[in-house]
Amino acid sequence: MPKKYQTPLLDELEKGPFPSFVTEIKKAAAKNDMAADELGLLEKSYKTKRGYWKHGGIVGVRGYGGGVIGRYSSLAEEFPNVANFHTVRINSTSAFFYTSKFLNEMCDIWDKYGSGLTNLHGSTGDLVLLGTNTENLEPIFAEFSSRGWDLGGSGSAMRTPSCCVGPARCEWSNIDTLEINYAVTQEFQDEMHRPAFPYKFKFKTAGCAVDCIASIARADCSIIGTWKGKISVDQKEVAAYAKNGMNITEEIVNMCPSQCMSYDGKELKIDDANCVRCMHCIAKMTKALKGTGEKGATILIGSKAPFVIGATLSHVIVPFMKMEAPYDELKDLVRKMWEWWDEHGKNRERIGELIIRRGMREFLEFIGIDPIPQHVKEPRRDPFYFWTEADLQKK
Amino acid sequence: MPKKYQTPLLDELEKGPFPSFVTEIKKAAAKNDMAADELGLLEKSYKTKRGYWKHGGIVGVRGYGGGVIGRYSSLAEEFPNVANFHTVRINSTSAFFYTSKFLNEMCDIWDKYGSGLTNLHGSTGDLVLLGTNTENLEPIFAEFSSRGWDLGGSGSAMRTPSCCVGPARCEWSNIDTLEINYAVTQEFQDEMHRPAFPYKFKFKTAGCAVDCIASIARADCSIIGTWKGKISVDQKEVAAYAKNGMNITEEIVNMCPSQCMSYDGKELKIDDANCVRCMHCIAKMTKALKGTGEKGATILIGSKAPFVIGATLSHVIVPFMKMEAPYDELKDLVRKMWEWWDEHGKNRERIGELIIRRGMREFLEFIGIDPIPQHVKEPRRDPFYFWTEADLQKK
Amino acid sequence: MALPQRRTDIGPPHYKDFLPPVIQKNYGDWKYHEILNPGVMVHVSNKGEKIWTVRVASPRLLSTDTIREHAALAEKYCGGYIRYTTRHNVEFLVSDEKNIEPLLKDLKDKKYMVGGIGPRISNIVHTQGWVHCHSAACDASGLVKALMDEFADYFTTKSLPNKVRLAVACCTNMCGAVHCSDIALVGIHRKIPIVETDKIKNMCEVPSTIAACPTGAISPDPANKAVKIKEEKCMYCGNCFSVCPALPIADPVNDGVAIVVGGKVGSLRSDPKFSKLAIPYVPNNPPRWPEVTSAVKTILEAYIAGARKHERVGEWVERIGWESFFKATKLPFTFQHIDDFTIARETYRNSAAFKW
Amino acid sequence: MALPQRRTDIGPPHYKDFLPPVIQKNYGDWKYHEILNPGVMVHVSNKGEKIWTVRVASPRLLSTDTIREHAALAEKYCGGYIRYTTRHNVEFLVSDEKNIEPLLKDLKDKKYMVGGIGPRISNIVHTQGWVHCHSAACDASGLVKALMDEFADYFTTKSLPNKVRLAVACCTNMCGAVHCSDIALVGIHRKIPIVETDKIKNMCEVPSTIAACPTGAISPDPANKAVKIKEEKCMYCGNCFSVCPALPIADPVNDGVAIVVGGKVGSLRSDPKFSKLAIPYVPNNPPRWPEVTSAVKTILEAYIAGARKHERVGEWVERIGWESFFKATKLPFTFQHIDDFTIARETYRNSAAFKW
Ligand code: SRM
Ligand code: SRM
Ligand code: SRM
Ligand code: SRM
Ligand code: SF4
Ligand code: SF4
Ligand code: SF4
Ligand code: SF4
Ligand code: SF4
Ligand code: SF4
Ligand code: SF4
Ligand code: SF4
Repeated sequence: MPKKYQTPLLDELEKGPFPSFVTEIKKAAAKNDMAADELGLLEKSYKTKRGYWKHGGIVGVRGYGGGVIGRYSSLAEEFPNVANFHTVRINSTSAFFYTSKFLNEMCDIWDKYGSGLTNLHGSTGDLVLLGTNTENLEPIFAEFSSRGWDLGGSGSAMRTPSCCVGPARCEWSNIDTLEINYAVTQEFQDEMHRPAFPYKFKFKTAGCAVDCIASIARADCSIIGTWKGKISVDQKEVAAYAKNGMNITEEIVNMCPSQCMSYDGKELKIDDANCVRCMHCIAKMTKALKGTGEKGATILIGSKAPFVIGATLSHVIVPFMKMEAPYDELKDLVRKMWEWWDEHGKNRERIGELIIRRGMREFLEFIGIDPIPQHVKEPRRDPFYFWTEADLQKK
Repeated sequence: MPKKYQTPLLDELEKGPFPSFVTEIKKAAAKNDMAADELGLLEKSYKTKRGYWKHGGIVGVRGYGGGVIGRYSSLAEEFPNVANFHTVRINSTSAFFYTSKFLNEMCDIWDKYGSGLTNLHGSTGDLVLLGTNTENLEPIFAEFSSRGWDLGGSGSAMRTPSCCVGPARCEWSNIDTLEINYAVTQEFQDEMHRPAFPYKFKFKTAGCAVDCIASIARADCSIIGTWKGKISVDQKEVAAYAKNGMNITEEIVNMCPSQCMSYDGKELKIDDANCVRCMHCIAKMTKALKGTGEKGATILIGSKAPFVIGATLSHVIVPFMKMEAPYDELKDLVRKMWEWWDEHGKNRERIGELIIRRGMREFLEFIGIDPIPQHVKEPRRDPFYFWTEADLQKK
Repeated sequence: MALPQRRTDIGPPHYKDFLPPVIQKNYGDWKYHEILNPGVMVHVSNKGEKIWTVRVASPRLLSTDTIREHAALAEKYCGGYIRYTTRHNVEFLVSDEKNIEPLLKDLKDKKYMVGGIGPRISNIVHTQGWVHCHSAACDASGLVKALMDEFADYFTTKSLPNKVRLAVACCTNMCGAVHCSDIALVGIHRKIPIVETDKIKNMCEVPSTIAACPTGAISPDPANKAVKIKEEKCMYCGNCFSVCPALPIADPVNDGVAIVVGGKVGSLRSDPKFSKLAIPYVPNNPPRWPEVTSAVKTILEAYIAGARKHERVGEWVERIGWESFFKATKLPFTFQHIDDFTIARETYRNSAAFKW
Repeated sequence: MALPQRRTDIGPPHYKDFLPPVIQKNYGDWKYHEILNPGVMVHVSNKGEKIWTVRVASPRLLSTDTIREHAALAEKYCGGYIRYTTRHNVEFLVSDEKNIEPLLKDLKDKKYMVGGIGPRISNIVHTQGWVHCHSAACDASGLVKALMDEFADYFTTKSLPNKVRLAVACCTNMCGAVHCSDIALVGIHRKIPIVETDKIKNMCEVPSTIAACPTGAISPDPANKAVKIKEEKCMYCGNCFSVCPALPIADPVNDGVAIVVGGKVGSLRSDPKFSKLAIPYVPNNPPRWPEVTSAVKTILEAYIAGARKHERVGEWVERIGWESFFKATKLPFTFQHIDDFTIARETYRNSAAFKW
């Protein structure tokens, strides 16, 4: 029988309509020593208003440099079952589809070797097994990998890529987000499991500019689907939206960022040449509008959290890339980028920070991309810029 | 008889409808040795595509540290009359009003002691006497100062302030730009004539947000008139504009940046609480609209040219200051700002650069101004900020 | 008991093995969707086939018991197929219309919270907090629970001008999309780290500790093979502690939560935006952080009152101006709001046009 | 001949002494104005009194002969009153309506160029150039003359969507409002300064020379009491030459003109804006810089074709997007256009929404 802790503070968080993480921990704690101590420790944090976790040492499975987050408690004596309490990152499936069969198997393994606590999912997108002891790591890995599952990334490595639900269940996807995600994961297994980069590298793939995977905010490489043709308009459906109470002028036409739509109460017209493909009109009138023509993706680079120079968003590098299996163009581009980053990146410097530090020109030249206005929101303001000898020769 | 140069290249610039500076130089050159050599030298520059002026040494008039820009030619032997060819900056009148009497007197003095060439005006706003020898500086100063005129600023000093025509001939001015300009000039004579700042300091005063003196782009202290009440609407005049062909919806209502106007074909309405006082509607419908209520100025600080960290625009420090003679509030504020700048500014560091380097908080605290949202376009994005002990005590 | 044979570098299984048959058949061929109610939507393919999605809130931190329950429900109503969303909700993928009502009833009986689809508050993207991270300045799960209880109606029934994306990160590493969320919380410190001089030489690498500091506050202390921190340059970000455990920064008295607003990631209507600081500090008050929930409520209500249909929080604020945001919410504006970090100058008000 | 008694620190005369009587009487009491034609406007006061302004182009560089002519005309038609504008035009201030036609006729006979009022091209704010400055990378007056000849019609007759403010600066010190003009030219270098090592110790202060460099390209050369320039870090701004004459940078072959566009200073409709780089380099081709005038013409014509009424150049460009600007003008986009200076990251395209 696991130890039972009094948790008056946490108990407060079992009240209310939203499902309670405390209830979850308690469920596990009822039969699992680690989960029980996790509960006790957490109650203590709630009382003292501070955490009791220490930096992780390097723990992991044989042959891999990542996939496990080492974690030790500073109250090992008081809570011995979480003295070491490491997280195992299982590489999730594309778009987080599962079968009941797999989930049950996963639970069996995890109940046996771990705390019985998980995150579905971590915010990078791993299936996170939350807390186990060092000695259980190899068994867990053997159980999962023998069933066809592998660890995700951690450390200065490629991280588990993730994507939106895309073509699996969304009418707007311009690319096969699930397959791209899978292909990238498989292609770069070595880069995932054996950290050799200056810092972490994340991929996220969204089927369109709605970006339901938040790729533009938190991926070193954001792949966002788009199209090159017109937006087809089904005027009958337009009329239906109007009839159902949509104020098309206010809700659609006036909100179009490029002001390229017009509506006279009857016909909705789009000046496609000036459309920036922002997705607003399509999202709000899904039955009436659709992007058509050639499909592909915009590749953006460099978003990340604030350290060290402030948060960044990804920025356009390739405005349009055809996305067809086996995605060689993408893979080659990525390898080129990594080559440059490996060469110049300082320890703990993300690729986006490196681009800011050394300038877009060096980066673009290295990866072999010509400058285009789409690379910038606006050209530079101050007339301070470099000329190479080659530039000077040009007429 | 001054020397006559062949100027085939410059002669090309006497053709065409716009008045020619070459013709001006030639007019002076016909009777003035300095102007003649200036012409010859300039032709040479046009031929060789480079200038021949050297850095100025320190020249000036007794007791003053500024007001004269020293200039020496590197071709002193070829063009001896411009071997030294200094510019004298005469402090112009507010809004550049003159009488024929003064202009004629000025020309007499300048023909006698200088090149006969001028700039009306320099881009800071001085009446620029363009080119004379070192020995003429004292006489020129005596002639002008005895007639009630003084030198303008140069070097690390307060520069000649300037202002828009304002109340003298513009219906939109909210403040007495000419009087403010005059008062500031008189108040800080010492700071103008005896450079003691880290670098230059410029004032420009505009009667409204139209900013016909470009103060927001090129003044360390920009004073811009505004109002606190409603915009009065003369509906009869609105109707007249409509009748005369103005598309009020497109030209006015849709272009209002805060979208606080409406027009139903009859009545133009303004939601004054949401008006940002941008001046667009007033400027385009001057007969119909007028800012009313309390008048005063917004004080903005810090614009300058690109060196060293890139060009800056002035930014709001005091959103509203009553502007009544003797302008003590303004003068006190300026003295406070200078005190801080004097203390912390590096050599050749403008006040705006210093604010960027040391942060707004220190600046605002020193000058005694509380933080307000109007100080920023948007609050900071990254959650990295300082807390003083006093901040921590606050509840 | 012998362990099975381990394999390496195999990556995850192919997703095809986990897609319901109707999705396999209509993959990439969806035509439109309809939101039937806050918890149910249907996607219709060009072939006319349909898949219904029933969305359920999840605390994300799940016990195996609960996951087994998800699996059982999926088996009963969805042919065993289930997915989790990018915001950690559960989606039951129903191929047979008949199963929807029974599923909903079952969910209701089991006290699941159904909703989150459409212009609502969906689940809160968040992080580990005191549950598992050494770096946390606050908990994450507790804040999420407190907020979602408060705003449950906006998940299950009520609608908003547009989606409102909430996020919580327990420290400025920001393991979430806090920096681009409509309203988000981030744990912060307000005192400089304690320099455990004696431990540094064994535990830390001095150059990388120095490089970790965004403000250059750290300098070497060669005599002790340690580092020094210049107090007036430190803004308590804790990044030095991330690389050097001998610089602990957690402080029960001064740690707390900052609230940022107005971010977004989609490119619809307006470019993706960073969140901006709304409230620099709210105290850590577990278990329910009442000051935090009430502040978020204030902001949310101002948004509801002020925004036009389809406007996200950031779009609303940019339309009315930040001065109006502070007026509408009655939040105090402090020195902390004024940027003094890397791009500070770009945030100054370079215009004579603003509201009183 | 004895000099008169000098006085110091008296400042300029009071402006009141220079205001025409009608202005003195109606000072601050103007009601509205009307633009009667491109060169004449009338201001009407609340008392119903009027002042007519006749505006005349000026090359700004004026000989005393010409100023005397201005004075004479002012005496004849304006009671001796005259002013110069903030953009260096001449304004004849006419109090008596009868004098307008004769004045205009006289101006015409004397070949003055009347105009510049309203949505037009007014005079070009500019600087010294080869006429007087040691720092110039091009001339200023010559460029102004060439441009204003080309665009004379837009001063005297034709109208534009709104005012188009042109400016010229002969080096990156930018003694004008180049950084906030609709279309502006700035002289630039493209080769690093020559380091005259021997002269530095006598002519220059090493620390301030090092501090002058925006990119940190300069380092001390203690052996020679001089400085060194790191070639790959220098972007030829010439600021080191401003403080150290022993670092000459002027180069007849590589110097030239950059063209920037889209700036403004007023707060009408949109916030004041910086000008942005349109063309990184056009060669110095005196006396008439045909490549420069033709490039400016291209930009101006694209603006005329594309802008809505009242839109300034920058407002037009921001509405259509910079990618459309480069398309509309057919100007090449180069590496020089991409910012790599202090705020570079803020200019990157952080959005999936743009035009092809
Ligand atoms: C588990 C997870 C939070 C969660 O509860 O979901 C997490 C947890 C940690 N993150 Fe993270 N990060 C997690 C997603 C993120 C994200 C979001 C994302 O990937 O979409 C970010 C922001 C995006 C980005 O990459 O910038 C993120 C930005 C960071 C950073 C800052 C990196 C930077 O360049 O600024 C650190 C600091 C570091 O790397 O030392 C960090 C470091 C950490 C560490 C390893 C703390 C540390 O320094 O040792 C945390 C371990 C917590 C623990 O004990 O379990 N984590 N981290 C997420 C990973 C789960 C997964 O694999 O699915
Ligand atoms: C004459 C004038 C240009 C003109 O043709 O109109 C001028 C001419 C010079 N300026 Fe200027 N500046 C002139 C207005 C400006 C302006 C515009 C303004 O004041 O509105 C600016 C931009 C605004 C600003 O202050 O930033 C300006 C920004 C500079 C700078 C850059 C300062 C900076 O902080 O970045 C320098 C460099 C310096 O100070 O060493 C400079 C330096 C110079 C020097 C003194 C060159 C030097 O380093 O020795 C030039 C002397 C030229 C000569 O030989 O005659 N000048 N200078 C203008 C002054 C006339 C007058 O007094 O009315
Ligand atoms: C005379 C002068 C003031 C002075 O003290 O000398 C002046 C005078 C007037 N300006 Fe101005 N502006 C003068 C420089 C400016 C400047 C500053 C500059 O160019 O460096 C600006 C700011 C430009 C900018 O934003 O970059 C300026 C932007 C305006 C505007 C705003 C245009 C817009 O919509 O963006 C107006 C309003 C309008 O035209 O509707 C205006 C309107 C006016 C009015 C109508 C004001 C009035 O009611 O009397 C005056 C006659 C207009 C005209 O010339 O079309 N004035 N005006 C300056 C004339 C310079 C010249 O010779 O052409
Ligand atoms: C299930 C999910 C994808 C997934 O792979 O898991 C998803 C699914 C859909 N999203 Fe999303 N979005 C999902 C995360 C996102 C995110 C990412 C995030 O929140 O981190 C965003 C970006 C938010 C942002 O910009 O900050 C996002 C912004 C949208 C929008 C844009 C809203 C707007 O106007 O700004 C739409 C369009 C709409 O609602 O009109 C949309 C529309 C949709 C549609 C209608 C797409 C479709 O045709 O199937 C889906 C159902 C909508 C709904 O839930 O209201 N989805 N959606 C994600 C659900 C998370 C959840 O559990 O609630
Ligand atoms: S990002 Fe686009 S394609 Fe992907 S789920 Fe969202 S709306 Fe659909
Ligand atoms: S996708 Fe966006 S830009 Fe294009 S027409 Fe629709 S709303 Fe306008
Ligand atoms: S700035 Fe305003 S007050 Fe001054 S002249 Fe221009 S429009 Fe008139
Ligand atoms: S002054 Fe500007 S903001 Fe105010 S109503 Fe007029 S156009 Fe709108
Ligand atoms: S945000 Fe900070 S405290 Fe929270 S999980 Fe990430 S690293 Fe840990
Ligand atoms: S807490 Fe942050 S600012 Fe302070 S010393 Fe550490 S890294 Fe530097
Ligand atoms: S812009 Fe440069 S070259 Fe021209 S006058 Fe100013 S300092 Fe001299
Ligand atoms: S020209 Fe400019 S960038 Fe080059 S060394 Fe001199 S100051 Fe530095």
